[in-house]
Amino acid sequence: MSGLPLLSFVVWLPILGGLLVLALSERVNPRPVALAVAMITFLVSLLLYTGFDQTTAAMQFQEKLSWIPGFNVFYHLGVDGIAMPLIILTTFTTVLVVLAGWEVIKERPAQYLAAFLIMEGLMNGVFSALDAVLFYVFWEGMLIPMFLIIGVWGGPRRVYATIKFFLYTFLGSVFMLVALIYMYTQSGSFSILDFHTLKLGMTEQILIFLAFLLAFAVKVPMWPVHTWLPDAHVEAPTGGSVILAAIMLKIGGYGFLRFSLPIAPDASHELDWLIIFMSLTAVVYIGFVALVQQDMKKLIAYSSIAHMGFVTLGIFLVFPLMDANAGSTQGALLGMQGGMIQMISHGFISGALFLCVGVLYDRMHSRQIDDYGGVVNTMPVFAAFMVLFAMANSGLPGTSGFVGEFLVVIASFKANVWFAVLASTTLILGAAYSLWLVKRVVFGDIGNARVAQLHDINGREALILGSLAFVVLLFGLWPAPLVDVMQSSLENLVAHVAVSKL
Amino acid sequence: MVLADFLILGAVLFGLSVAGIFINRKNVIILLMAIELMLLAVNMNFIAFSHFLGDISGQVFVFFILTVAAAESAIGLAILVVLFRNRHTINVEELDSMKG
Amino acid sequence: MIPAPGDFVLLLPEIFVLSMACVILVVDLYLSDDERVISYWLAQLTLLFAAVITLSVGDGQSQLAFYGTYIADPMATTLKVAIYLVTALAFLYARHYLSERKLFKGEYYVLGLFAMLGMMVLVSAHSLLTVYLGLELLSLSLYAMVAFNRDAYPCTEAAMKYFVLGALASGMLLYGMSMLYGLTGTLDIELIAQSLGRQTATGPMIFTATFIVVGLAFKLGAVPFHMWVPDVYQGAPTPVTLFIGSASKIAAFAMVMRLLAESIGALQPAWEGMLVALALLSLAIGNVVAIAQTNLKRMLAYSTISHVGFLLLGILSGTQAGYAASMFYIITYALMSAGAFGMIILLSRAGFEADEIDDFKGLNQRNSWYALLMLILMFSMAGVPPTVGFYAKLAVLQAVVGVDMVWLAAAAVLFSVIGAFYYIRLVKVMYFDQAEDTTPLAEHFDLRFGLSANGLAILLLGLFPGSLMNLCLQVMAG
Amino acid sequence: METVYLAIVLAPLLGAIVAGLFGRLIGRRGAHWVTILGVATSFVLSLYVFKYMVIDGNPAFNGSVYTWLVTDGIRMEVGFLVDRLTTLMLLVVTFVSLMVHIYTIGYMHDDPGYQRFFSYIALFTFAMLMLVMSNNFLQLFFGWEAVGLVSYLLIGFWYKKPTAIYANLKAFLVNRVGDFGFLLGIAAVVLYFNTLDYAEVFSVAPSMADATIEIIPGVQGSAMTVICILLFIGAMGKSAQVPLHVWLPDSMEGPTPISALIHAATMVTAGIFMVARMSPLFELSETALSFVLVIGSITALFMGLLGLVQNDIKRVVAYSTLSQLGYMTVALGVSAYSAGIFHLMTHAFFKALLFLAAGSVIIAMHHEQDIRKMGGLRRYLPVTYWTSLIGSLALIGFPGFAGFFSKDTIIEAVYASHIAGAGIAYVAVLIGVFVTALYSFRMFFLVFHTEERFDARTRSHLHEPPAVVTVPLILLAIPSLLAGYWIDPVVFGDYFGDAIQVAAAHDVIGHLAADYHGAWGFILHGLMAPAFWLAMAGLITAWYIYTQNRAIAGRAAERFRGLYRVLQNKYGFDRFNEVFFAGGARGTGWTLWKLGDVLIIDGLLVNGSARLVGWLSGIVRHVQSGYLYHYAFSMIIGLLLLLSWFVWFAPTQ
Amino acid sequence: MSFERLVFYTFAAILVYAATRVITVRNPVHAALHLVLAFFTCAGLWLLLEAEFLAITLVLVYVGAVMVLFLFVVMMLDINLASLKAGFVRYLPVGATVAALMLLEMILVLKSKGFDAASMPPPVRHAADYSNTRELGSVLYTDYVYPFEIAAVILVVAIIAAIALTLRKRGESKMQNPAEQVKVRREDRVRLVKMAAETRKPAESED
Repeated sequence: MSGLPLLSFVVWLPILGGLLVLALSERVNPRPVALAVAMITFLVSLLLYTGFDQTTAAMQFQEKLSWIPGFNVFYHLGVDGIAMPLIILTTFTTVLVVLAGWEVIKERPAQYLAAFLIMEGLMNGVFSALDAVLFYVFWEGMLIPMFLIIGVWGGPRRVYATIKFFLYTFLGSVFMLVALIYMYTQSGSFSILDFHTLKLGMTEQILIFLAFLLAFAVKVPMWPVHTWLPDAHVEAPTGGSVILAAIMLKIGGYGFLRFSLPIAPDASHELDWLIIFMSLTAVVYIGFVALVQQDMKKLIAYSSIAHMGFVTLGIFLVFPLMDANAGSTQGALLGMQGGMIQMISHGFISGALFLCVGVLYDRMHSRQIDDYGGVVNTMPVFAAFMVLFAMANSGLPGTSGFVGEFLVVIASFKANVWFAVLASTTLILGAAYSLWLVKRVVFGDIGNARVAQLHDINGREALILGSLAFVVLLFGLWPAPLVDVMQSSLENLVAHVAVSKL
Repeated sequence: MVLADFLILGAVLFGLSVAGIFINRKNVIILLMAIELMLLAVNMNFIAFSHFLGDISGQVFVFFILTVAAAESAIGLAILVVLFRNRHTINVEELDSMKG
Repeated sequence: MIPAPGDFVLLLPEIFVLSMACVILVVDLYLSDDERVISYWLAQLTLLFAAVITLSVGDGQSQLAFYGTYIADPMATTLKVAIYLVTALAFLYARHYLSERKLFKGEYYVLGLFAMLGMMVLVSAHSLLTVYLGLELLSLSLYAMVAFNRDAYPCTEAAMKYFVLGALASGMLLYGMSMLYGLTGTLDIELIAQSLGRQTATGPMIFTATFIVVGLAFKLGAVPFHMWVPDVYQGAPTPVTLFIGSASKIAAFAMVMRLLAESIGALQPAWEGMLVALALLSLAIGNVVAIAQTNLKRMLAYSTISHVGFLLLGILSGTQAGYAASMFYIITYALMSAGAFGMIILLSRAGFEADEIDDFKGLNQRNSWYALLMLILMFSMAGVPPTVGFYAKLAVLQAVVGVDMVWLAAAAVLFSVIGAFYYIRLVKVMYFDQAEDTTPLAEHFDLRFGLSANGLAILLLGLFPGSLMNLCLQVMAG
Repeated sequence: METVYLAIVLAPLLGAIVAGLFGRLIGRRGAHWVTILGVATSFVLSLYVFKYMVIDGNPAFNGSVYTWLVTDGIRMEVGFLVDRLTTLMLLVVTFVSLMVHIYTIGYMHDDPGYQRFFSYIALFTFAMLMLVMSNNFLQLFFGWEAVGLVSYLLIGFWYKKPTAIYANLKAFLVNRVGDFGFLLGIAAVVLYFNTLDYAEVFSVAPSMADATIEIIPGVQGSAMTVICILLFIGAMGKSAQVPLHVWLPDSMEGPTPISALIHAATMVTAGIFMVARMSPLFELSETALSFVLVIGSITALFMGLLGLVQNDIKRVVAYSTLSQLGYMTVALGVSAYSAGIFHLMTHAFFKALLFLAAGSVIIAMHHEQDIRKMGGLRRYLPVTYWTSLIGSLALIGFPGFAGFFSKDTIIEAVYASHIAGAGIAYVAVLIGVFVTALYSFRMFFLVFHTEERFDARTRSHLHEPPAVVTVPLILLAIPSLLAGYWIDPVVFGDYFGDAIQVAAAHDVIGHLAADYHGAWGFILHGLMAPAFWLAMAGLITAWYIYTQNRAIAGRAAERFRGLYRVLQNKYGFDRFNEVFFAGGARGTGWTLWKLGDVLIIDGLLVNGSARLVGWLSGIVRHVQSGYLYHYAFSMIIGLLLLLSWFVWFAPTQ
Repeated sequence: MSFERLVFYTFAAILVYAATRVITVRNPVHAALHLVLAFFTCAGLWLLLEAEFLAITLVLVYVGAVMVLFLFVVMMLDINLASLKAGFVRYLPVGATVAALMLLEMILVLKSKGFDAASMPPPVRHAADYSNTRELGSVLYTDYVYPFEIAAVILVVAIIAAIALTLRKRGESKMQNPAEQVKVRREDRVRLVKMAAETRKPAESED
């Protein structure tokens, strides 16, 4: 198996498939084609899991070809335990997204599906690129289809939202580009792995770190550069929201693990307080903001920000933990592990919640909470899913949402009691906004005549939500495979950041 | 009579040409004449240098500048004529259909 | 003292183009309006053969001819071929535009070929004199081309402005050249460089460099010598704008290389600062003012100004990598620019210029393929991968960072974010707005084919930028 | 044995899954059969475990069955610790659950969500069993949250009722506040012990007694105190201790069987169980114990007082539950863990009984819950009447009944304790006894005696509910009557063994045991204790006021209007929470959103900078005036500036 | 003061005067004439610099051709002079300041070392039989043959451009071109404009 260029396959198959869908749009129904492409990609990506060697932190499934010899740029792909689960998350989610848009998207479905497939390829590229330029190409390239998805198939304020989304993320990433180029001039190579071993002074590291921070913080998004997310989510079509929440945000977190920490460990250490402060602010501040949202999607969007706060918190806890243990890496892994799991899990849960909202929106064409009430009366099966996902969102044990939060809280207590206290407020706030949403939307007597005419989810929708429910519960009850897959890579990362580059 | 004298004379012509462009805000023709003055300054420089360096190529350059300037004038005035036909004015202040 | 026969061989492309321009001029006299297409095809053939000749003459060596006034080196070969290519696109796009407006006369192609000849001279110049003459040949042809639609008022106004300012800029450049001559006693670029290399930089040298920089800045359209750009872009007939906005930029780059890098390269520390100032101003003004534009041609003009800012970044670094980056930048920019103006031409028809941004409303509904092409072009201009515009910026930034001016790179990217706004605004108009004008697009096969190839080239170069990048690096190293 | 333990846990889960997912397939009968079978299996197996563990005297089982995940040297597992404490809990849980299952057949007979209900309560049983059988903190938290979830689902079972869905949200959130502390407590345990396993924690705990923690910079506190208080905050949520009690009365919006099962007998006692389980830790911190004691006594007294002014039959029982939970907590606070657990057990029986009896009344009254509209039901509902009487007597601690033994032990233990706060607690629990008797019999008399205050139509339908309802009542009445006699081994004997550890200095039970001479002796001793007389006083007062001279109640309410209003408002907790926490959170959210996000970040920074650029653009474009001479100026000025700067000023390199 | 110096200063003074007048007179015709004067004096100065051929060329080409062209155009265009000169005084201060500043800077540079007699002494005088024209001619057709050819092309372009821009069919001559008439297409004549039916609509707000 390892002989096949699997990574190229998961990157390029969807892109070519997307183009195929575009090309065939006038002759055949694009939906089955797109679904087939997404399914094949997903199945292929599973081979990445089965063929994965969990005992090593080294990059696997590597492919390396010369690309721009003038700049020493290579087409270099490879995954470790951090990237591989994210790729599978991507391919999995795309299948659902293709399904979710099956009947709903009536206007230019081929373009819609093609955009998603192309984006899938680009996102897989981001996770598997080992060359900085290649990474950046995928990273920025992603913006284009997303920009169109929100802008073409979005809601009434889509133009504002999508331009805001584009410029925000573009602004964030250009400074990263400068940082990458700077490192190229220092190391003579664009290889990310070379960057990891590049010696850098403190000032350089801090500047590089800040450049990366801006890029990743916008993507994650961290407070206070998060305001594009609610707008983008609200206006995006369901599929767009799902991809945004489930995968795009993860790219920010992935970036921290792949770039910020290993490249600028000393700066990360020096500025960990900043990230932790921003993360905790996200958890608390955004938690409160989520509470008062009137728009379902906005609420979930804000909840995403709060949950992603856990991711960044977990990742950067590694430094306080090492400090607390007098520099030893023993026990420093916990937070990072938690952050990673939180990323994967949030991918499923937020995706599921957005799909739930999508299901309602398709029927009622409203996202206002006030327009609903008592949905359970007419859509019992849907209601069950919605409650399940809301519970998962509030971190109920047994769902995947719990695992990451639990690990991060434990780790943060080790670092500082107050970190833990603030982080744990999510237990209350998360439950408050998730369940209050459920209360207002799902429970109660039938809210109005339109709710009374709702019909329950169909087989396709049940399949989508059901498979998400399955994984949410699966990883909640059996997180070990996820943890094991990441273990050696994260251990390696922690060992790496423990060594000063100065 | 040293080189600098000629260069300064050239500079004075250049300065007058600049002043001319500033002062004559309306008449394109006088703008063109001011530019001719600037070319004259350049020519003065070239010839002075050519003389003091004992190198003929400066004069050759001036020769070509004269040639080109003539051609330039022809085209410039042709444009001016076309413009005048269109607008019946060569007042620069009225040539502002495109701005911003 | 007759030039060696070999000199004429090297000069063959220029000779061929000149002869063909004359031939077309004469042939065109005897053609009726229906047969004008012959001139067009002749012009295209000229370009094709010129390319063939150029490629076969150029042997990768650097050779001087005509007593050092002419140089044939890899850079010249490459840039010439690029110029042919872009010119061919310009001619192609112009064809139907002109014939629909009853402007289909031989003059456009003749003047175009002469202008191109001027570019070729410029590209191959190895003496201040040939630089000057090439520049004037180019400029004079362009002045005439701008005023070409002589009954349309904005054209003549644009021509007038272009002409007066061009003459002024020539004057300044000449003043600089005269000083340069005075300082070094020669017109030969290489000798100038040698002479300057022997001396330490003095006030008069910097003084000289300033005038030269100003002359070049005008030609490139760098702030504050950019004022002609928006008016000329807007006023000139779209095919002429296309030509000015693409091919002549390559020539301007060549001129910058010949004058700044090759002749007064020794003064790089002095002009580096000037270019930094010009580059920053260009980036700022170009990007900021473009936002307020409603006319697409004018917006693209400001976008050009901002691109010039980027181009200058590569040059000011004064390294081979920087020059190569700028060369890559200008070639790809010329392609993008040609494509963008080509799209305007595609949408226009007699009596309707399609040069307002709103004219692109709902293009995706009207024709998704061209909307996609325009999208690629716009994202490429904004520097978003995987289009070639990104690699251009990448290369330039790399050059700037390579000479430890990280802050400059940071400033540049910041402005490019502002710039991204107006590019994506066009995408927004095409994709998110409803079409108001539902007239089918022009059906000309060659136009459509050319545009498609142009747009796809932007994408393909984006996916495989390696070879062009290598070429530029080799050219600059050799 | 591992298989048995697994089966105990999984049988109800299986039932829940079948009833929940295939409810429509198997129908109503199928649903109740499958769940009842599951729970019955658990019950029978629990009996077997009891025999194996207690009668045969086999050692405790401690082993993991499933590794959830391992990270960073911390094993997170699912495992069982089955000792005698667990066994007792198993019995109580499975028995009450079984009774409630059976009872539900009758109670929920007409409900459309029949299968769903059975699925939920079976799921609850599973979760509760997981909780009590856990051998580590993670699983404890799992069970902890799972019971909370089911409680949430069940309180909101009638999802059309606005009050129900309000109550379930409230219940979950208040519990989450407790869990907030609980999770922090677990995190603290991990910090100090680096493991989640009970056994490992307990074995290391003594050596950690002097560990310190710096919460406020510069101030060192005892780590054990912090851990215990944090854990206890969790218990406060689950076991509804002041001020986290507010959810429990509202939870009565759910169907009565779950009030009995979850909100009286089992889930709410999880906190008590947990603290008892953690006795090795709590024993290390007197501060924490005092804290527990004070909270418990406040709950015991003041929640009881609220029972006096309630008119909803279930709410009266609910406040009595709160009060009794306070007693249990008090017992924990004075290190009388065994007494606490014992009271937990007896209370589970008689309180479930009282709830089910109340449910029976409610069924009979066609879902009328206001005791002011009842009266004289003794004649129509004989079984309910007698079982209620037994339950009430057990509740007030009438000598010989189950509650008497457990409650008296607690009161004696408080009296004997020297821990800080014990004095106040003693007063509180004594007054509590009087109050308990008063409200219990106020309700009892108003419901079963006195004149009939319902209309004829209701009367015509009044009859004793079916056997599925009455049989559980009777079955629960038996232990309510008799369970107390088990005090010998459980409290004063060595029933718990190592499961509960008490430091010698706190060993009040040991102290009491010296004076203990068998159950009868205990009863005789109890007859002379103040608690008995207070209970009697309460009973008689209730009798006098509510059957003889009802006007007194009104006059008393009039006389002590201020106090009455305070009680009516439940001390203002709800109002305070609503205004301060709910309102405050919404206000904070609103402010942060509108001010922080919308105004400052978006308005000022994001759109502001965009506007700034746009504004600049509008200004700068005017430089491009269209006038040729301006263009020329610009060039000349540009030249001039370049010249000036670079020739004269720029540093020469 | 040598004779040469006297000549230089005299001519220089006249040149500066004439140039000043060029930019300050109201009438373009006068300006052109002053420019002619400037060219003449300039030619004189060039003679001092032994550039005889160019001096003559300047007079012949510039004065004889270019300036005549200027005058021709000025007169042909019949420009309203009064309006063209308005505001002259207003801009004088700015113009003068900028020009003076620039001049100052230029002089400061040019006065610096490198352009004085010490570093660049006047060359030896040429012999009497020296022909500037011959020397210029010989390099023009050898060393500079390539620029020379380009200059020729430039002139061609100038001719083409000037003709293309200004040559037009005489407006007053009326004739028919049947070919044009036959070729006409419907679209060129009539444009069908689709308009919405005029109905009264309530004002719609823009979203």
